[in-house]
Amino acid sequence: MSSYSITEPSMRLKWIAGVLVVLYALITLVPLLWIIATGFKSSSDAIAYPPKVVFEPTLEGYVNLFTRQTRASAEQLSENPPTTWYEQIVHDNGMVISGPSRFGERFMNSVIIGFGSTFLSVFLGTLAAYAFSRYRIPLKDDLMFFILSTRMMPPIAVAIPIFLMFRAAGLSDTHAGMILLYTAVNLSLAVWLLKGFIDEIPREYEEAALIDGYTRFQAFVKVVLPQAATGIASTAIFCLIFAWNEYAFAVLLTSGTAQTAPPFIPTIIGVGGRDWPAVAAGATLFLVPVMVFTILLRKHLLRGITFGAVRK
Amino acid sequence: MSDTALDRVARATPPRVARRIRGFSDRAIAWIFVAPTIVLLLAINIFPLIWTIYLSFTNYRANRPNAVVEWVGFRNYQRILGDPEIWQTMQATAHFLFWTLFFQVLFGFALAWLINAKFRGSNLWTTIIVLPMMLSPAVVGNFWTFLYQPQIGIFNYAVAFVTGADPSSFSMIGDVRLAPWSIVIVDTWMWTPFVMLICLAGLRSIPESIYEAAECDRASKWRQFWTITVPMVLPFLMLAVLFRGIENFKMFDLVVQLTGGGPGSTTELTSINLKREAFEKWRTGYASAYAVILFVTVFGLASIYVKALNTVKNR
Amino acid sequence: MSGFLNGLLRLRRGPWEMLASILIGLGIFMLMQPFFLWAFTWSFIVTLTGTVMFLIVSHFPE
Amino acid sequence: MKTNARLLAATALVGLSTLATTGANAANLTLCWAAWDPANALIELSRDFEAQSGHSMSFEFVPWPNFADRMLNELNSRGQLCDLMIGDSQWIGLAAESGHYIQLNDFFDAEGISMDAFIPATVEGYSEWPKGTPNYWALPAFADVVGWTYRRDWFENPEIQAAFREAYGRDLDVPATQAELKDIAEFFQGREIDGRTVYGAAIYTERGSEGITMGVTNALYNFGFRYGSPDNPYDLEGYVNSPGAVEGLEFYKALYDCCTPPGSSDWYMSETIDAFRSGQVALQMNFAFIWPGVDQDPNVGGDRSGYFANPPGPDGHFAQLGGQGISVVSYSQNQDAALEYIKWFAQSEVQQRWWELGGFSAMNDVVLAPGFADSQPYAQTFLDSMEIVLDFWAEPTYAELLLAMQNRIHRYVVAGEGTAQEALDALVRDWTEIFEDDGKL
Repeated sequence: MSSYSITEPSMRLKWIAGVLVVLYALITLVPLLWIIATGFKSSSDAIAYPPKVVFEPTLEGYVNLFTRQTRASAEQLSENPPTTWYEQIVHDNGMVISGPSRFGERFMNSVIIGFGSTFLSVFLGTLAAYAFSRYRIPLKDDLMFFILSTRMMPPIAVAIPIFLMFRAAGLSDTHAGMILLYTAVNLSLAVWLLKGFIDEIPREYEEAALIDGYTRFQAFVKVVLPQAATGIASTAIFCLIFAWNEYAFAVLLTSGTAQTAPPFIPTIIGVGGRDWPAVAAGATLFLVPVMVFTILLRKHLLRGITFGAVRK
Repeated sequence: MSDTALDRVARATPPRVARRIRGFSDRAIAWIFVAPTIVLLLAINIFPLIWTIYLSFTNYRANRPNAVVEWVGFRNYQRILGDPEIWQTMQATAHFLFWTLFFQVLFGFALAWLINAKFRGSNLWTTIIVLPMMLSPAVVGNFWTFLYQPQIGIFNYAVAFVTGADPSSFSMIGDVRLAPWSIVIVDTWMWTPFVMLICLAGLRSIPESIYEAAECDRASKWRQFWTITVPMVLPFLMLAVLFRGIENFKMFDLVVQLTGGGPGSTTELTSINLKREAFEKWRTGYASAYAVILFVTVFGLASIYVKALNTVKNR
Repeated sequence: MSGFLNGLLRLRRGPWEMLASILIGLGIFMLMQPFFLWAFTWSFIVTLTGTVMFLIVSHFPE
Repeated sequence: MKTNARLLAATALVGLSTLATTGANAANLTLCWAAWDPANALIELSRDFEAQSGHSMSFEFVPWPNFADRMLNELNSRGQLCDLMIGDSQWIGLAAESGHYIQLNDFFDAEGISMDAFIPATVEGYSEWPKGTPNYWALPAFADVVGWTYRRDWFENPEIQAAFREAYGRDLDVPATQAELKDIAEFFQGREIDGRTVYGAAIYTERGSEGITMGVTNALYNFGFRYGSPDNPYDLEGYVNSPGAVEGLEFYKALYDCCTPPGSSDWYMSETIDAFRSGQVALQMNFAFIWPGVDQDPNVGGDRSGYFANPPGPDGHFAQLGGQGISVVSYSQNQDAALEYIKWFAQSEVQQRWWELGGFSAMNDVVLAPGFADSQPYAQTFLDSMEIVLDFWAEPTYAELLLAMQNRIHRYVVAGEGTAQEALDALVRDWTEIFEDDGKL
């Protein structure tokens, strides 16, 4: 094993490193691919024993995810012939569609709460980060620590008083309540990340703008914000991913109206036992956007996960 | 690079507001910018925290609105800190913490070191490796129960393929000895990339010139690794370990979906235990005391973490 | 070592922060160790002391 | 400024939507229940109500493992999501004492609904609090009880019968005692049938909610476990941990160790169904609600499956009560419409249709009608089982009592910690502490 070299690493080392890393990446991918594949299996293939790697793809899981079915008797089935391809799929399993499932609503809740809280936290975070970056604020370090520490708190511990507070204020199970809560949690990340981005913008630009007759506020809007645009965008994606993935608060503070997808997906069950293809279909629809975002974000990933401390 | 949208915002700001903003001193702007954040955090974090501290000295139950609330002093704290079962959940947490950190540092550092060899396509593969850590732990944890099923899950078949054992002969989640490892495996799968990314940043922050100087001094590669690479990456590693430590100390979503704390209470981590006390048994006062204990612990860890953060930042 | 003591006496930030960190670490170890119940019982006080100390001494001069 | 406007708009919208629902005459009722087969049948049944009353119905169904958690959370946060709640029988004490449900006595009197029209065990189990007093908080909605399903085609297979006779010296038949049940499970465990390895019994072992408690009690009751002494229900010592109870717990552990499919360490209703339907097991413990589904199943339905009540043990003959009553949530804005639904649901024609759709009616008119026992292959077993029901605590502290039991039992049965005596002694300590904290002791 040769170690770090001053010039380029040797070809042999590159080869070994490449093979090992690719091997690890492939192993890492298996569970993800299995989730996606299971979404396209029929329910009997999904719980086949031993597991099936080769199978005939079907959209049964997706149909089951978006509809609610009831088991029907033979007469009932013949009375209600299927008219669409998805009714056909359900029909072939001896069932009829009895209405839409709740998945669509839960997914929309995730979107509303995710985007709402992201917008708010990036908006407030940009203002605060600018102030922390440019002005002398008494107890600045303490405030920054205080802001970060709110992110570190165990969600279940925080959930106790939040639950009581929301109950008293009528905010339990509302979109507004969840947006406020996620905003508060995301603010710390937004402030820390954005402060780093704004710190990097040379002050000279603003000073030049001030000399040109801009006010401070105009200089902030017209000079700083455009410069920080990429930073703001990647911060927004990080906030969105957090709100998208959050589970503990969602499971404790929401139920019918404002429940997001993460607490909902594990509770998808079919008629009889658990409908794994539907769970996998829901998981796929839910995870894929984040995978896409991760690929878009790869340049800023490190910064996001270290609260802006490490800049690549 | 046009800033028309921002121009529009600036124009859309009513003149009266704009005039008032223009009139503000720097200090006023600073406070106006910071205030909403501070107010929101005070309302959603600090006020509830004070409430929790108050409740932790009472026997309040959130599901019994008609019961009398009594001041019980330190009794809740005494009960929790003398309870062998809570001590046991702490040990389960410790097992989880120690081994996840151990494997994540081991694999994370090794991977970072390998990726730093900059083979062709390393960027693509790095992105692929990073995927699991951005996903929803609850959704992923739920699906892993499926992967772990002895008859129908692929995990047992993969192990059987490598070791030759019968796939139905063991059950990762059902067996008392294996369950603590089942959660370690999933967490390691998810979070190794996190440690890897930070280590990679550490490796890349080492200036080439140091190695060149060492080469001139005829230091062996092995010696260079231990005297240059490791010490230079250490602050970064500290950061990663502290952050993962805090995260796994409060671990809830992944494990609750995976094992639900079972079998028995083998994988009942502290957060899961607290959730049972607070939201299933509804012993709100007692659970508040429990929460305060966790608060203080995390707060202590967080202060060390911020110190490490600043150290790395100033590099 | 004498530098450390000196720093403590002159209320310098570095050594005091170190001391507080050690207390926090000790408290967390006591909380999660599998050996003595009494250590678990007293862990909270130790962590609390360390945390409060950290909050105070981080305002000491460098 | 922009944010404020948005927030205002959001709150205004929320406000408007609540106004809209309360203002109109035709209400939109939300009924909360568990997500399972009977819930789908209820949707079908409720279409008639929608047509008759002009109200519209929405449904919020949560799977069993999350049901209590989610719904009690909803009630405790005084949520207005549910107008009607088909809550679990054991919640009744909590819901009555905390004011989550409205009391139905006056309504029943005014509408001429009599509790005598329902199976007595269900009235006591689902409606009354305190138990044994005529204070009603729910109308029995779904009668349910733990029973067993078995593979009749395997039991009637001559080769298997011969092998069983050779091994146990008696005919392979529906077990008459708990011990026979275990023999049968042991006999099937690991046996090769139709080229596949099959297992003995699928039983409840779930840890997170109530699974293992609902399973183990079927053994405990019949071996001599009692919740308390006849004069003082809170007198636990010697009843909860009686020698019979210890024996019953050991029996359940032995059954788990010898005769269940590998990996069945966290199984409740849906996992046991899966095991039975995929042909893995000969016997399945489950609530009666699954029987209509089993009967219609393409793999194991019809003549291939049979049903029997939980067999007696050395010291009693009981089965764990399941099932629920339907209540009106006191935080609901649509209480009048919700009461209308209950009035509609209490009619015997509706109850008859409920049974036909797969809902287990608790009404005497339905279950005592001539021909009921033959109406479905499982009807007689259902009637037999309802005769022997016993329920878990329904105290306001039920959740704590249940969690303590889940913990102690799962630790012993699945994790194999300690002895049965230690587990039950610890349970007595836990329960005593809970009752002391609650001021009952």
